[in-house]
Amino acid sequence: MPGFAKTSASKAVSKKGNLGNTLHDDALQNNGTLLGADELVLNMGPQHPSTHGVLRVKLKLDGERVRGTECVIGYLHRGVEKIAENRTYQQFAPYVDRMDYVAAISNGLGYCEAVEKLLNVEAPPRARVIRTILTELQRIASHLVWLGTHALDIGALTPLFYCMREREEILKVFEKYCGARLTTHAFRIGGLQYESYDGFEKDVERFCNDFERRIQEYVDLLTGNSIWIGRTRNVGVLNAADCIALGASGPILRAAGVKWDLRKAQPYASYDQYKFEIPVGTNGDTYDRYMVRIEEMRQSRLICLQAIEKIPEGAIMGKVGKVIKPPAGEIYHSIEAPKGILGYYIVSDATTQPYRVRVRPPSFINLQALDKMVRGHLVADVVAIIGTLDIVLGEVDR
Amino acid sequence: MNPTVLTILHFLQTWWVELTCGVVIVAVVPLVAGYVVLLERKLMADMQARLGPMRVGPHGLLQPIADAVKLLIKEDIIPAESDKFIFWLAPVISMVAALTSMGAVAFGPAFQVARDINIGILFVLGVSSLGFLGIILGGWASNSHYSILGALRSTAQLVSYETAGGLAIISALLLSGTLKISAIVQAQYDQHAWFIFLAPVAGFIYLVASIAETNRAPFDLPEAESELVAGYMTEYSGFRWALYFLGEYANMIVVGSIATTLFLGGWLRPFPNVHWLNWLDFLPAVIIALVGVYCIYRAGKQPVKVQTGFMWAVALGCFAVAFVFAALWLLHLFHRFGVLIPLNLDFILPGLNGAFWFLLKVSGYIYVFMWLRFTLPRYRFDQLMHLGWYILIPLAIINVFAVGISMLLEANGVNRWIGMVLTTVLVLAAAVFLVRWHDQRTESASTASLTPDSYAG
Amino acid sequence: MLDSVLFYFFAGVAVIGAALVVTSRNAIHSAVFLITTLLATAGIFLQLRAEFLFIAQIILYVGGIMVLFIFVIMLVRLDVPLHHLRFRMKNLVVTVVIAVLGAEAGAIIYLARKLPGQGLFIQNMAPPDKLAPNSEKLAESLFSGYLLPFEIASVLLLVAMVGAVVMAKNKKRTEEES
Amino acid sequence: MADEPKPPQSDSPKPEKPGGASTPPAALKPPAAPVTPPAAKPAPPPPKPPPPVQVPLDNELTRRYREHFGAAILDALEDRKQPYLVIDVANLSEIARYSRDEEKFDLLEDLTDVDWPRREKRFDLVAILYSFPHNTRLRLKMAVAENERPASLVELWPTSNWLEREIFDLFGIEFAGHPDLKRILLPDGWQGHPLRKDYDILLQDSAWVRENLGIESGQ
Repeated sequence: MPGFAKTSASKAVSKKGNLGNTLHDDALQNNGTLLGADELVLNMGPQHPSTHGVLRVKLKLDGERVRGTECVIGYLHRGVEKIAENRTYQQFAPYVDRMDYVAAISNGLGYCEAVEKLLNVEAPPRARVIRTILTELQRIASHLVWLGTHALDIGALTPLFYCMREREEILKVFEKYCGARLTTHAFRIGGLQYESYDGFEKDVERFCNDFERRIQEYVDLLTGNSIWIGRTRNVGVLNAADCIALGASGPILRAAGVKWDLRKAQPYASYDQYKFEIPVGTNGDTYDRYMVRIEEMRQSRLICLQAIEKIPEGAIMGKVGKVIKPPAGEIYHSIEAPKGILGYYIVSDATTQPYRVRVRPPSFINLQALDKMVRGHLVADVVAIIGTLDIVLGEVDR
Repeated sequence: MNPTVLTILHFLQTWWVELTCGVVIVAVVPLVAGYVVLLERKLMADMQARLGPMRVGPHGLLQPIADAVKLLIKEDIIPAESDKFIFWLAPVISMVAALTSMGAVAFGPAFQVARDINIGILFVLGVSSLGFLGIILGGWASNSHYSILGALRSTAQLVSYETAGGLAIISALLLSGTLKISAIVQAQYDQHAWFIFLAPVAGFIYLVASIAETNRAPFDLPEAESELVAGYMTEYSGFRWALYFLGEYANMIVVGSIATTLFLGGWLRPFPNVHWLNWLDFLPAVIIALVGVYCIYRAGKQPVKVQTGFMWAVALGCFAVAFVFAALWLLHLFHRFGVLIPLNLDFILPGLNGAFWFLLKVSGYIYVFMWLRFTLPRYRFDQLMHLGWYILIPLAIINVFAVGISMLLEANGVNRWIGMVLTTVLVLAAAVFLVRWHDQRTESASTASLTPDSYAG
Repeated sequence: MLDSVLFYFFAGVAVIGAALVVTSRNAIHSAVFLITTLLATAGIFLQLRAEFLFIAQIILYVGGIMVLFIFVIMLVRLDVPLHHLRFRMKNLVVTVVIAVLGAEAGAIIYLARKLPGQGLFIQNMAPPDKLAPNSEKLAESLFSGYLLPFEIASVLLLVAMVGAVVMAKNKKRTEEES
Repeated sequence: MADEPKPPQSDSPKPEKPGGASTPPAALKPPAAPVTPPAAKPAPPPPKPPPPVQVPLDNELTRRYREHFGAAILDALEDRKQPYLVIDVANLSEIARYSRDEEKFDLLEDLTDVDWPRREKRFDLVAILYSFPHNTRLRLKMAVAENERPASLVELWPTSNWLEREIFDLFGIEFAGHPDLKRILLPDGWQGHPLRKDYDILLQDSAWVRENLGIESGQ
């Protein structure tokens, strides 16, 4: 008992600002009422389990309702665009893998094709088909990472491990192809460095055949689950007009009902040879984005299956010299990366090093829509919405 | 002999079961909680296509001990701006409340600390709900936004779901007509049915409410790691954190015990009144012996010698326990063949058997908790509140009436099962109506882009 | 002997807790001490074999009302306004209150001195284990002899609850309109 | 909005090829696209003459733009089959509004900048527009001097909010009318604009690093 008296006495003197104070002093000063509504500023991140990296979001809360946000980014800024100006064209290619590191192959494809356009050369057909297969596998892998982490954010623990199990199979194919799993540097300017290994088609086919069943597992776990629907329906709605105004692209745009995909609109690699659908949503909410991505995985699987049926024979490298020195000028080339429009704007001054490389990172621009999407929602929805944006901070910050 | 010693001996003679139970609760429950955690991790791993802890001991069997040691020697951090007295007190409250409430739980006909307490079930409920004081105070004392949000959520959740859970319990209490734990179990024996079959809706409501009260997924919002980092535990580390953690798992055991007592027939074996199924009484011994046999079977396959030895040790332990369980049966055999053993174990052995069934049911209940946790996503706070206030509480009230009506019908000569089915169907219809009505409500609310206040009610 | 030890322990805890409730500056600490006091009182109830009162004390006061108290204290900072609200004639008021309470206590002790087995010293206390369990009796008296007051009290509480809800709703509506 | 995907076609619109074979000499190129690199790297004479990569463009689209804005359209060119307009930065917001509303370039795909330090107006601001209905791209390119403040496009395309902040951060161009112009990738107190050509790759704000990170160098 004496301990009680002592602590309480010392506390009475030393206690200045416990949380209640800091919260309510403002309120007292502002409107002088005891029960006046206060705004609480909650700092999410940069170390937070569900900001998918070092994103920091300042949330202005009223209770648990979000009244406004501010994103603080740049914690992972490495100056990739500056580095590009000091490397040759080939030397810079591995750097692009480090931007969206869960979809490194897509980044590489965009960069290689942009430089090829700048050089006015084309990769040979065989190279383009192999590129397509690997890029589509990468799209599946990227969506799997998204699905697992998104479900984890919403509280479903198990899909993450199933997704990682399937992604592992894809990464094994990458590893067999080029020796790397994450930052692959699989493509070269002008084509490919490596021939596809023996049994490449078989590996891809086996994966694709298994994968249909696997997708069904996720669908069983999530799609019809009423908690999942409750957490994602009408959460983070972004309609088509807002998407376009905010530049949000990829699955976000398609979930809003815009049937637009660069693979169809302006085909690159060998996408014009394959039949596939563009899945679209109707409401543009988190659930639609989930459905669109699930369906995109199915379509990617179909593309892979069609592509491995006929990989043309021939060279895998186009006519590109050892020293790449594009004529002066500039090029903008964009592809449909798993996260949206990935664009490269390259200015050449007819030297071996690019004069300027600008990357249009889909994550960076999609992240801008966060504020619009979370206003009026609860803190729990912020987590769901960050997840549904599918951002990679390496790409946001570059 | 010294009169003081005599008094003490007399005291021990009368109270030894209670004292042993108390010591077991204080000393063993933390260990059991540790192993519940291990079991949860193993189950989770199994459902998620991986192995789980495998490093410490064979199949990670020593993992809980390693965890405890690690937590004990971890640096104890108290945030600078926190309220140190409350910060110190809060986890203790949580832990003490959970363990104290276990005192009135009957782990079998013989094992109970507060045996003849007349309000047993109320005691368990009331004292276990005190644990929330620890959560709220801890969240407040940490002086962190995440902690206080977790504490606020926790309080709101407690207030909402204790109401629903309490009303569900009332249904069972109506059927038993007593608050005394042993009498409740006896009532289920006398009425030839577990109360889950007489009041299935109440059982379900209690299941949901107890998940919410123990902050387990899909209602684990106070500590949702993707939103509030760790909720009220964010600033805690080391042994204080372990106290919270143990309190949480002890609470799971408590709610499992309440549900088992009220709805699953307590320590009664399945079909306790059917005499030709009496052989079920030997099942505990057989099951434990089979576990031992399996351990021996696996022992040969262990890669390391130590692990083989460990498996053998476990197997021998199992056999020893099985032998104790079988002793009653063996004693009867000996009696039949005229061998008289001067040991009166009639009191202990049914108790052991009962404890086996009781713990088996509690484990099953906790298994359901875990299963749901690995399968379902998490509710959002307003959805949680809506489920509690708009669906569960009205349903629980309706169910209390329905149980009363079915009892009235039975008193007036209607077959009990007919009355039960009729009222249950009515309650289910009410449930469907409530869910429909609520869905429409939220639909219109969300189209008006103004979702209702999450703390409403 | 054990009984008196327990009684003095509980009573001492209750008194010290109550003193700390009024002396501690921090509202949350006051609440914690109040909980201690209430628990000690509950212990005395249990010692008297009034097990229903004991559990009602724990469930209602400690588990319900105090949780709400702490909830409110956490949300609304009480220290600050209390400092402003310190009123001038407090010494006078405190003296009057203490005098009145002291007089009452003295009068009770004085009047009770003649009753058998009562007064300052407890004699002839009924042996605790002889008392019958009384939850059922409490229920019987509540639902038969005192049914009307019981129902009136519950209706009053219901009215209070509805009133609180209506007030909160009104405030919200005006906020939305403005 | 494009409801149906456009039939596959090449990356660029189908502009009429410039009728005359007369490719302009490189020297005639507008200042916006100097062929001589300002960096001190004298381009060695290539073995064969480089293909004519920048050619004047004269199609429906450019004619409409010229009609509307006259002198504000300084030039219309095509580089590797990708059209771009060189415009006067003073008319940026009108041209952008016209592009969005009349020509249906409804998506601002990217907004970026190129630094040419030797030029009088050292920055080339580049806006890449995409039209969903026509499935075409158009680049608007404008020269901006160091202290010039181009109009912000946030009103037209909210997406340019962060893009302009990034340009401000890395190049130091201030946009007039931007609601919240501050650094985005670098910390607020950072000195210098790293993507300018005179910002060496090894250069950094060592004072900031010392002060905030407590280390000598971040390299």
